[in-house]
Amino acid sequence: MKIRYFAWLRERIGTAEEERDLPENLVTVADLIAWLSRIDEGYAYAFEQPETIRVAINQEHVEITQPLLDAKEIAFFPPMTGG
Amino acid sequence: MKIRYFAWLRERIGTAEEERDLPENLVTVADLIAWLSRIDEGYAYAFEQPETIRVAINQEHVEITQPLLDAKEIAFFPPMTGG
Amino acid sequence: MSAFKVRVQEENFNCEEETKSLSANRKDIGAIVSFTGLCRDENQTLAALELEHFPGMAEKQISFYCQQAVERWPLTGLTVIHRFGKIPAGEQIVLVIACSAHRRAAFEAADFLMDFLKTKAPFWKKEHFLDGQTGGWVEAKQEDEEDTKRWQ
Amino acid sequence: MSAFKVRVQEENFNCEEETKSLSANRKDIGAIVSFTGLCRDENQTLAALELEHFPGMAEKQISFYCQQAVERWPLTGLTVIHRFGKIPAGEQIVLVIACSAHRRAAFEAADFLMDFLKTKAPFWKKEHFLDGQTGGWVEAKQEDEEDTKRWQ
Repeated sequence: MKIRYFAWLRERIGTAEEERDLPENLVTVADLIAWLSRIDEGYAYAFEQPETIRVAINQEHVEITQPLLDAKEIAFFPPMTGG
Repeated sequence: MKIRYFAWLRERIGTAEEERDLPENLVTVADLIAWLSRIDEGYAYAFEQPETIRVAINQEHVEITQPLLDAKEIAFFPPMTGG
Repeated sequence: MSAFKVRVQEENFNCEEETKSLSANRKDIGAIVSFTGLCRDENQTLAALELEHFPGMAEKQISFYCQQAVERWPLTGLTVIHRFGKIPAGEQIVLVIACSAHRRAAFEAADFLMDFLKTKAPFWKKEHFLDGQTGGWVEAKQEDEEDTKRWQ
Repeated sequence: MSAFKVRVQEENFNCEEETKSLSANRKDIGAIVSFTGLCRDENQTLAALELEHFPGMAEKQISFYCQQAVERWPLTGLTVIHRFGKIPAGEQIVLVIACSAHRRAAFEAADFLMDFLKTKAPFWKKEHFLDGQTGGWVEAKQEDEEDTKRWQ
């Protein structure tokens, strides 16, 4: 799965995007966040407050409880500050 | 007193402004309207519905019940349609 | 800020120029809201609107409401231009530009001014039709009167 | 109307040109409301904001809210331009232009779009200071979140 990071998530993790094979037991976005957080300190730091993270699957906003299903691309970012 | 008329009041009365000596018994704007309405049919037509007339004394909006006192200039016009 | 610019004029105006004169070389403006009112002709019958105004009182009334706006909202710039005379369909009639650090103040001030220009500025509009006929005077709308009550 | 124009771009924009492209040769527009958002620096410390965005999703999100606006208000024109990249203090970031026969629709549509751009368009702003230091990421404001609830 393609995983993208923006703003301070990108900075903390140290990459803008990556391709990862996910273990089959990851059901929801929250499961993926928990799994990523175990990779290293950068990920743990980026995801330390999951309630501040916004998520988009295939460029659509989703909740953290959303099932991953066969999502092609998931993106993590802080609350948006457009305009 | 200088009396000014705008828009359809001006058209009905046939003049944009005039100077008139007012009889001393005219106390309020309403008295002046009643007095003007007796001059001729144009004035009567212009003032036939006093509730639709707006009034300014010395360029300030006033109510029809306002005393004339020593007003230098009074203006009559329809509801405004600026903007 | 307590300054604002009010112009009542026959000639057309340029929104871009007016905006630049408010915002050039400044960094304290976060939001610029501009309102342009045009001479509208939906039925393809109108040639022009003739705007009659009360010179002197028009400037005074507009300035009065500008003063209210700058006291009510933290504005960093405010310009109001209102034209008079014969204005062909499609042309500009009125311009309000409100600048502020924050968007809400700029939106509200421009909105407020337009409501009061509609009902309190001494202008009257007469219709001139394409067939050469002169129409009536545009009537004041109750809806516009209601809109001004939003600001009480 | 169901058409609108959305652009997400690095280069600057010209409000006057965009307005003309919506209103030239038309007589059915009575009101044009334009909102310009600028890179603001009140403390004289900011050199620029660096706007990061999510390409593709940014256009999709803005278009989604434009579609909501044209369904909700009788608009005769709508343009939204949002810049990304490094934008020096005092420069333009975002433009919304809403045209309608009536002023209320134009004001509300522009106001609505700005509220949703603030909270739903995938852009993030990083501060670059005059002393060469990089600041933090601008935090989302609860106030902006509240503003979006006005439209429910």
